[in-house]
Amino acid sequence: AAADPIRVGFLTVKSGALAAGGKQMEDGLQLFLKERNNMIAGRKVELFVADSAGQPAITKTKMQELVEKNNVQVIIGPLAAFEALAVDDYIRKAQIPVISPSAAAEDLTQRKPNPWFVRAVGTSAQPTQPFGEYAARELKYKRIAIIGDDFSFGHESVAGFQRTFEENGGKIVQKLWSPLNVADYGTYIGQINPKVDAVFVSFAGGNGLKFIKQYNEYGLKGKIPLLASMTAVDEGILKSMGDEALGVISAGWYAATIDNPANKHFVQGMNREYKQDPGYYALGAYSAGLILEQALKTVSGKIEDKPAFMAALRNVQVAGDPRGLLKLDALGNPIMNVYIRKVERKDGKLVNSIIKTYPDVSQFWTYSRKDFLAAPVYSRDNPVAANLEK
Amino acid sequence: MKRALLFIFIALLAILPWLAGSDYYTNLASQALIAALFALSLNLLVGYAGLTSLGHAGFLGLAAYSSAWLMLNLQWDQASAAAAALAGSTVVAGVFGLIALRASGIGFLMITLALGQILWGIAYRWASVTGGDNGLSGISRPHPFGFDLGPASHFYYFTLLVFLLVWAVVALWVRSPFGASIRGTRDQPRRMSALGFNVWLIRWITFTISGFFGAVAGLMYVYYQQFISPHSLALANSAEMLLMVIAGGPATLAGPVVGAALVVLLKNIASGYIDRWIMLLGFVFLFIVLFVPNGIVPGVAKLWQRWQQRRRHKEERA
Amino acid sequence: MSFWLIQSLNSLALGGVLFTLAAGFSLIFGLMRIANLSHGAYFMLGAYVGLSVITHGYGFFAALLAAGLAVGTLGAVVERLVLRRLAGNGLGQVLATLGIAFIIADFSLWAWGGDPQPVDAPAFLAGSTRLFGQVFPLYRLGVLGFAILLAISLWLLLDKTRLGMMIRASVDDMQMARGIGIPASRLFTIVFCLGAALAGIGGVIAAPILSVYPGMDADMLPLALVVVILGGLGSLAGAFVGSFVIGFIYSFGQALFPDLAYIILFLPMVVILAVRPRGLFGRIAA
Amino acid sequence: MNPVLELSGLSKAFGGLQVTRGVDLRVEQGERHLLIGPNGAGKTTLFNLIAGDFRSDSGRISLLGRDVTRLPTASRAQHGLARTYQIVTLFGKDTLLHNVMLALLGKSPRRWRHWGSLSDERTMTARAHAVLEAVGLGHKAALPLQQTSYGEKRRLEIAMALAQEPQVLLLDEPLAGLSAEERDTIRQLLGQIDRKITIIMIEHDMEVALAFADRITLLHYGEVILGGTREQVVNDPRTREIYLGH
Amino acid sequence: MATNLLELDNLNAFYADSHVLHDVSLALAPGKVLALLGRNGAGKSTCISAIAGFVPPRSGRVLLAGIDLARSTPEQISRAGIGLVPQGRRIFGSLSVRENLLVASRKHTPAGRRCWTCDDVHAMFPRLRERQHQLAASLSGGEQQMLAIGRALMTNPSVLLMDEPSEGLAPQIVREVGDVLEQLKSQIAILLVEQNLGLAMKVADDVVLLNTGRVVFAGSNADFRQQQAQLQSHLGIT
Ligand SMILES: Nc1ncnc2c1ncn2[C@@H]1O[C@H](COP(=O)(O)OP(=O)(O)OP(=O)(O)O)[C@@H](O)[C@H]1O
Ligand SMILES: Nc1ncnc2c1ncn2[C@@H]1O[C@H](COP(=O)(O)OP(=O)(O)OP(=O)(O)O)[C@@H](O)[C@H]1O
Ligand SMILES: [Mg+2]
Ligand SMILES: [Mg+2]
Repeated sequence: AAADPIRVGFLTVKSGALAAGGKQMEDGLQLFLKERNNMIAGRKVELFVADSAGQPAITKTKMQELVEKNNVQVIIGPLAAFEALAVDDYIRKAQIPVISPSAAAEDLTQRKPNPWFVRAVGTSAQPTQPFGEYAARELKYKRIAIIGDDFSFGHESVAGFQRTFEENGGKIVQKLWSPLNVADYGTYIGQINPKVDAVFVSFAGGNGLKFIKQYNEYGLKGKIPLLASMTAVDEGILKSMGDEALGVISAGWYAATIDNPANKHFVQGMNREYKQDPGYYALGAYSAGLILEQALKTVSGKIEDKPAFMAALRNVQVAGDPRGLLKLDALGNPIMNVYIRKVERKDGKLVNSIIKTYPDVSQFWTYSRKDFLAAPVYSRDNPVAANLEK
Repeated sequence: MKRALLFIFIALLAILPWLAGSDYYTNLASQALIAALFALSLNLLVGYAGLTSLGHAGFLGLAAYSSAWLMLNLQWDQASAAAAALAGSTVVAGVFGLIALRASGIGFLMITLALGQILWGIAYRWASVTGGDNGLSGISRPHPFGFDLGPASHFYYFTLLVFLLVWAVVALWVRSPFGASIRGTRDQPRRMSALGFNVWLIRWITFTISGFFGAVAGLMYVYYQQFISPHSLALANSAEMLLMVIAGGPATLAGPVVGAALVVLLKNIASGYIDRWIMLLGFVFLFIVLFVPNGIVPGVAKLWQRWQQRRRHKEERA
Repeated sequence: MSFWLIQSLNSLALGGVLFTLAAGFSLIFGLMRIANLSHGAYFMLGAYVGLSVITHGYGFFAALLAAGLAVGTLGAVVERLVLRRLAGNGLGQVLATLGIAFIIADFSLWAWGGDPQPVDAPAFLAGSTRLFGQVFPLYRLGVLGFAILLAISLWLLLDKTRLGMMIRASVDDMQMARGIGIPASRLFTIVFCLGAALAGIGGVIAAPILSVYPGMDADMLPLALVVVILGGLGSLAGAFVGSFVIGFIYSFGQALFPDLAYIILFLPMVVILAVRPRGLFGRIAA
Repeated sequence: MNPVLELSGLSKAFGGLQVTRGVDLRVEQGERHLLIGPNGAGKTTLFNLIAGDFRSDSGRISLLGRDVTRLPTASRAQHGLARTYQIVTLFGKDTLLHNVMLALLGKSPRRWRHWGSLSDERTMTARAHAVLEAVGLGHKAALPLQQTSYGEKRRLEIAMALAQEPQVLLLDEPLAGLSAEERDTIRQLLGQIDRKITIIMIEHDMEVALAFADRITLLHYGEVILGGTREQVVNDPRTREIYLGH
Repeated sequence: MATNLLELDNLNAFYADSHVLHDVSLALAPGKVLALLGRNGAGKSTCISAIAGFVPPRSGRVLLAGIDLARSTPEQISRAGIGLVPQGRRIFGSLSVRENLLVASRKHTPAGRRCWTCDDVHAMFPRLRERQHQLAASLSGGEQQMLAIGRALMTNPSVLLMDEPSEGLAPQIVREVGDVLEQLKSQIAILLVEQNLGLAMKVADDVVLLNTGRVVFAGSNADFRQQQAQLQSHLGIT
């Protein structure tokens, strides 16, 4: 009945190495609920929070707990791509609608789409595809060296960048992969080919912080410009960085500096409640809330009508998303603006200022969906880097 | 006494899905049994042979990845994939044994740790085969004799069957003359060779068999999760298996089972109620080691004995 | 040319970091035969304590002192209350020290949050210098210097005092050691406290390079183990040389064999231990 | 008669320290051979070389007509060699019976059996009880080793070696630390051992040892100084000078 | 009373519930050797352990120069001047021979006690000098025994407790140990537990005989010889 609360599961990470992102996600979602007084589409929300510790096996148990024990009707989560993949089968079997606030693995909405799964954030390569073009056409770089985290997110985001950069006449002359838990980037910085126009880095978590600091210490800052993936200079860690990050150019579907009323409201809220600018994770969770709200409004709050709710979810259009207009493509992935951003200091704090906007970018960029999906998924060696120099 | 306990325990396990009430608890029980399988297999090494291994999750990975890969990429059927995975993992265990048994004590621990890390690194890095950190998903559960393992209770009974089988085999094996010699090599390796035992060979066989049972557990793990990624092979996972054995009571048959149940339940249930559940787990381990330093099962058995003695004393006096 | 030079410098610096990490572990393991699996956690805790001291404006050296004191005290308490009762119970020690590692890791997450945090080098070592035409961070040279200093002081402490001897005697036979007048019980506490304090100080020293983040403990513990085992059990010299051997293997291995980056530490270790179970310099069979 | 044990040119060094120097030794079947020498002369080391605990640097060991120089310890035991240790090396947590059972199992192909139970091995259990009885420990068979006295442990050492029905038995100071009474027990025990078994013994208690030995070898700094019948060696001035000291 | 250096007064000691020493009393004067005899398991080692503080006595007093040490820790007892050569040697196996001696050595010793050095010990047991850099665990049994004696001397004791020092020693060395005891006894008092009756009788001034934890004889060497026939059963000689 409509009087019953809507039961929402939230699968996040509160312990272990990924807890920082989990906390930001929780902040974003809590802000969303607070702004609405815990009411969506006229119904109260009962939130069940579960901690997966960033371990796939626990993710699955927690998912089961949410579905089988807490009887949730929709789930927001999980955080990491491998967590989402670990519960992929279960989501299908349990037929539970899931809105992903963070997991960016390409295939989740490409070659292995899941009818019960939609995404509030983009794919790993969604922002780097325009970025590669930008680097070649606007920045006029010809030769670029790449360093990335040696895991799927790194591989995919680098692949997108490499593909469009080389298609626009650039050359990737060096590609280095550093292990996620690398003790020290000195080894990698020492290998950078000095005869490049720029270095593109793709890091997640705290690695961007470490790398950019050491890049400066080894005297490369100011000599070779640094381009970065969205997460390497995300607002979530930018707050911990110093001047060494100034001038880093990156591409992402969000920046706390986006100038629209919805985002101003969001950023103010985050600063009021949690004393920080939102970044990747907070935005993802907040936006997942918006998507849920929009879909519920479409079905007048009747989440119990699962087919109708799922249909509404997959056709959702959010006008008031902090990123601007947001809609989902047929595979459940957002079509949204991608922003080219530059780290600057404003009012004493580091921010990502927007220097260019690519409107309505899809996960397939300018390629045809059919051709895109026919090719194998982006990876460490795909597309092949044909211009490497040794 | 022991027999009665065992009987009650098995009876409880048999009716557990009815007691559980929801699939969630049945699934938890399946997970605890699978963890117990790992702990049982590791206990052969740690408890009976006195060789502390920090690489046991490697066998989980070997079995899980190879069966998953064979099914997903070569479209092998379940049974052949399982057989091949077990055979392959056992062979690798044999080879690892050759390397690791060059040392004993902390050296053995380090070599097994390193071997485990190497398997982890391969799983992580050889993405074309293993899917990298995204892992392999879409793995189906087998249909032994047409029995559908999809529903939670079905899978639970299947797991229980495998568990009881392995447990019985292990129980018989450690009682056997060979089992006696394994314990001998743990306590006095030098004397054992002087008595005519081939200490190295005994250890190697134990290592290989432990690897085999680890692979059995690995298969059950991947059937349950229907997913495998490098996280399952991580050092933390090997350490967790070791902690189960030590907390429950090494070189006992019940210890690893108790330890596994404890850790699985704490991890999955306590984490629903408190945020700082890892800290709680840490305190539970500390508590165990302080009050029953040889593990829960031996500790409780000792308390029980003492209590019995005291009762008898009282009766005598009365 | 410059590749070899810069990587050699990197290797040396990394070796320095590794020795500050491993020294305390080696001390405790070498003398007390306890494989202290909470060492990584002590290291991280030290780094966090240091971070707090620095953010409160007290400077790097105050941070070193505070971390040493705080973690050292914790070590002493742990030894008195827990490890003392587990003498000779190797498996019990594994359980206890891992349990403590869990507690510290989760406590740190609660107390300092999950964000990775940078730590600035002290002002006089900030910035870079030119070495043979290469820009190289000054702080790393500082760490190398510190490692050497640390090695010398530990060597003096253990060799010129009878501390090391007395501890080893106590480990061999605690009761007998007391019977010839060695205050074994107090010494154990002191050594464990010292080892823990070294871990805490090491954490602060390494923080400007590694930064502080949850999971640092789990990343660092295997490195400490690798260094100490490869260098040779119970040998401070082994730990020292082991640190630099690992530093070189790690730096050059990752650069020259990028495909093996994840296993570059463990492959040589397996080979070395399989051929020489007591490690490069070990006196005692592992 | 063929020697059951023959050492030729056996040498062993630890680091720079030459502990065994070109030892030649022949022991005939059934012989009671006593090995004497000052502390640190290399007697125990020689036992370790014969038993296979150490590998010799050079020289040859032949046991019952077979070259065992390169064989591992266990194979030598299978070949008919048994020993006791100078420092008690037993299974402390197990019962005396289990200790002996392990000794029996070591010589039985059943040690490779992965099923059944050791305690169900009736013949073996009976044998073990008999052996314990023979050394006067029958009534303590079920006692955990930790709860027995030093003298009992020493007797058990011998019992385990005897249980293996060796052809050559090496005894390293079986009497050390025993009170007069227990010495007597062990002396009688040794006297009862079947003459088919060859025994080599290291012992400093001359009273018992001399009565026991047929032939004696005197070691000094790892070298055989002198070997011969009991009378020859006892009466040799070098024995007095190096070993007895009077 | 004050003439006795070490005095046990109605000592009772237990292992858990089993009562091993029953009201044991004995007295040891400076410059004397007291032989403590008895068969295996009579409680000799327990008596030594009780004095050394390993097995704290449940009642009774252990007086060293009039000061009660019965409630002191082993390290306090050692520092008060009691040296120990334990049964089974118990040398520190992972230390070198030299370290075994150094680790026991004292810088500060109350006046009146002799200050032993490694050289003194080497002079007594030349074998130890030859082996000084070797790990003690790899010493031969007899060498370990010498080391245990040397180590005890390095603590500069005024009373030396020796638990079967001749075990495992070659006859020649046993004789030498006898000589050493004669030498030492002019400087310190010695409580000697021995199975080797010959050695004990050669050096002892007084004899105490234990049986199942009770003193069954206490008297001078001469008295003991006289009554030896009656005492045989307590010695385990049949
Ligand atoms: N592993 C080793 N390393 C170095 N030296 C050793 C080792 N083992 C034995 N030695 C030395 O070799 C010599 C011979 O030792 P061994 O134990 O054979 O003497 P032994 O004749 O049995 O003496 P005892 O009668 O005292 O038992 C001793 O001096 C000893 O110190
Ligand atoms: N740690 C112990 N725990 C329990 N009982 C013990 C312990 N040590 C010795 N005993 C018992 O105490 C009694 C006295 O033992 P103790 O070692 O003092 O005898 P001893 O006279 O030194 O004999 P020996 O000549 O064999 O050395 C024995 O009955 C022995 O079994
Ligand atoms: Mg010997
Ligand atoms: Mg005794």
